[in-house]
Amino acid sequence: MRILISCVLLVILSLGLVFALEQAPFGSNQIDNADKPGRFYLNQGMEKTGAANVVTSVVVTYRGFDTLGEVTILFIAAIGLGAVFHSRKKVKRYEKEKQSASLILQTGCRFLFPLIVLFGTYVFIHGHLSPGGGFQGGVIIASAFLLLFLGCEEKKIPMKSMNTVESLAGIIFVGIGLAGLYWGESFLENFLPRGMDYMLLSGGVIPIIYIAIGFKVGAELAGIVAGLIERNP
Amino acid sequence: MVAVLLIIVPLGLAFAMPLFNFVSKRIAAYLPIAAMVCNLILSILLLPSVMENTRIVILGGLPPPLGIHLVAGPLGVGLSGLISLVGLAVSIYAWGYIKQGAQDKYHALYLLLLSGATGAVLTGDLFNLFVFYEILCISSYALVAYLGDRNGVESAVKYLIQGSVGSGLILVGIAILYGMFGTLNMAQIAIHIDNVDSPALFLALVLLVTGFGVEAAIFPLNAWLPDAHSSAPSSISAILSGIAIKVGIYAVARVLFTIFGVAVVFQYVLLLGLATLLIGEICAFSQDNIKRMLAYSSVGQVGLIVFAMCIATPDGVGAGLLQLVSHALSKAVLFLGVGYLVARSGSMSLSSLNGIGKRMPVVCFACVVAAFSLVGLPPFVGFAGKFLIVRAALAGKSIFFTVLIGIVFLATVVEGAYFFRMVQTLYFKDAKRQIEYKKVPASASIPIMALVVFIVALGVYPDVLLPYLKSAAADLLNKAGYIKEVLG
Amino acid sequence: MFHQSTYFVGCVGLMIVGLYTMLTKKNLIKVIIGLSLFETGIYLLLVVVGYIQGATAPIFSRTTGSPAEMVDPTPQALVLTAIVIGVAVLALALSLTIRLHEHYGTLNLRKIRGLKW
Amino acid sequence: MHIAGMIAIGIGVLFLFLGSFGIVRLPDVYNRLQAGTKCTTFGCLFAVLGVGIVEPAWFWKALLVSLFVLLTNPISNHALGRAAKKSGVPLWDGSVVDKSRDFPSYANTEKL
Repeated sequence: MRILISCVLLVILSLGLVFALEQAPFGSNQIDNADKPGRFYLNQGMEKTGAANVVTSVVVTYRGFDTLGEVTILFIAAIGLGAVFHSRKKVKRYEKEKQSASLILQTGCRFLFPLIVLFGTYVFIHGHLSPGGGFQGGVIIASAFLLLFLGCEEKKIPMKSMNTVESLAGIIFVGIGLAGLYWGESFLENFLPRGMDYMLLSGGVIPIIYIAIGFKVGAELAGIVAGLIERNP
Repeated sequence: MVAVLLIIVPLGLAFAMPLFNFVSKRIAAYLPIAAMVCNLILSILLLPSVMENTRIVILGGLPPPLGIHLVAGPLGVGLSGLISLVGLAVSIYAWGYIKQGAQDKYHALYLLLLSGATGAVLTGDLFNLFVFYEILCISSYALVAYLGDRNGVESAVKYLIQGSVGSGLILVGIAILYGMFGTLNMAQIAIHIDNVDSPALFLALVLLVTGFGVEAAIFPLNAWLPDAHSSAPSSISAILSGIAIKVGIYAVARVLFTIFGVAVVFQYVLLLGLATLLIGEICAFSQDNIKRMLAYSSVGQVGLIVFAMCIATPDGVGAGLLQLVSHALSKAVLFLGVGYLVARSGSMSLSSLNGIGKRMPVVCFACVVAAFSLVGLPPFVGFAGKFLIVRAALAGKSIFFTVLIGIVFLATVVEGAYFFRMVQTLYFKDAKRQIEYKKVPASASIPIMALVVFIVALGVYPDVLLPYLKSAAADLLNKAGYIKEVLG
Repeated sequence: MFHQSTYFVGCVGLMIVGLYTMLTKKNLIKVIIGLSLFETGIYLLLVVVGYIQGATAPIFSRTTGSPAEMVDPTPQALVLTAIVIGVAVLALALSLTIRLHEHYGTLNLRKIRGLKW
Repeated sequence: MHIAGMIAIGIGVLFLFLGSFGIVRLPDVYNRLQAGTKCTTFGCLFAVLGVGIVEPAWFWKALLVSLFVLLTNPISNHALGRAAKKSGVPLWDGSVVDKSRDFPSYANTEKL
């Protein structure tokens, strides 16, 4: 009965969605209009910000406030996880059966950990030139920590310094925004010179913000992973 | 330009919370108070100037149709003032009330919740509205489960699942609107929307209203509310009932009035609001658990506010906004007061509160004042709100509205019945067992009494608020004016 | 290559599969998987909305790059934001699930009825 | 050059298909791991290298990618298989040999 009702509901919803979407004039013909934001970003984004990756310039400057909110949401998830788990009793069930990882896994993890961190750093430093950016690089770094949790259990993650990094990166993001308000005209304005095209030092504040985001996301996701693992970090 | 600080100050303090913890663990509780005082002062300073003309705050260095911008109009700044007022009271209360769990995390989440609410009422960009709405929602999911007890976690799971389906639907709506118009600026969408007639538009409207309606708890999307509001810590219940629902209503109103502005839909939403009112009040009447009763009463009040707003005349919207203010103040007082009543008596059932009024006179007096204000007795602010709603509804002299107002009166009678039952329990029943009552700390009684003073003062002199309400209603209803102010 | 509605059918299909999973499954973990599927469908929809037939990614390089042949960058930025929000919700949902399992010893939603639904 | 690259990609795709087919058809965890790792490692290697050959500018990057696939895929497979064995997942009835009995650390995992 439950299944029948939900099927009927969903069929109605999907038919409605598909019919409505079919008739809507989507995509190409809309963006051709020059006063549309998308076209403006494509035509002028590169000259204004100096970032070769237009998506990055949209994410960090034009829609930078969204990105601030997005970083905040990850921060909320990390704190919320800590708050929800705070009153939890320590789980003892798995302790006695726990065995350390095999030599192959440990060696592999030790070998791969710096390489993955290096790759993550590459991704977020080159966010304004190539596909990638702070979030993607941060996630890659967090995956390195996940590997460390899985492979080398004896290595403790310094959660206190992680929290410091997270907090400092957040403050730097907000601080750059306020600096834009002070030296420029609006919050999160790109007040630094745009630099040489296609070089690492281009795009004004974009690389700085992306480095801050990379550190913040990496620390937060590592904290989330540490929280979700049964063992108390 | 200053309006951006309303969002940035709480956000920055929340980011800095771990650093302050290294200095001292005790600082965490003071940060929300500091942020809210700052916000309150800023809002009050901004309000007179934005009354004259709306300020557009550019973000990221691009003018409105291209970048994100904040709209510091009378409605946005007024609501942010309300948020910081209630937020200040609740944060002072929480300073003494929250004694267990990770307190620094509580205060950080609380700050983020308030900054999300402030951002949502100020922003002028559809996707940015979604982002701040999500900040509000996600921090409230975490806060509902803050104590980690059975009911809290369970209701947080329910809230999370319903809320995230809702936000998914909002995102689909935004995708459709972006696909059709190639912009996310609410004013620009509003310009283009009049020229297009397409079923996709109707779909987008339904999706957006449904999505934001989950937070606003409009029937039939209110299943999460009684559980979440009754299982959360009382300070969080107060902020959820007082602020979070209001942001949902604001978002629904913004979508309905400013973006779409289609008069055909108002009647359906009005009927939905009426259904919400009736269902909320009737369910509240049948509750024995006092926090659940208050939560259902919130559902009913939301219905009333939605009803008033969907009359869609300046008077109606203004009355709805006054009722919104009244409900935010009264329900905050009720939840805050009941928090200590429940903590002292050790149970949430009404019968355990028999005769508690003689033991805890201050808190109970405040609860009674707030309850009377919600029922709509003079000289409290609730009376002014309900009176204006009735006047606005009867202004058109249509039989339809006369019948509807009859139903509203019926709901008010039900509401009065259970609130008087509460008053009777508090004062006129003998306590079954004697409990040692400790004194309520000043950190609780001062904010409660301050809010009570507001309830009474605004009830006696509602004229103070009326010009603000008028321009806020114009801000919401005057689509052409909004577009002109944003796009120049 | 395809008519644009083909893409929409794919996105809507994913969303519907996710919603169906959420509505009918009893296990909370499966409900969360359904939520994740639903959100994935939405991300695809957002990307499709900004797609232009035959256009490339909006990244300039020394050799290529004419703005006329690029897709709209805004939906891609939106998808980035939406994905991060989805991840945050997912993390919180899983943590709540762990706590719920500690309290009830089961994840069957028909058995978790401490409060009235 | 183009044709050689395409052939390499074709071989890779064929092995990837066989690997996924094996995951569906083989009887137990250990056999499926075999299909899921050996075939996909080999297939991935050829597909990535083929891309590198078709597009010579990417050759060194493709080589690096294939190197990492070669490094990580067996490690993860080993970890999965070991975890399965440690937590007592039984072998298929038709299994011929079980060398793990010779090692003391796997001794008391059968009864779980």
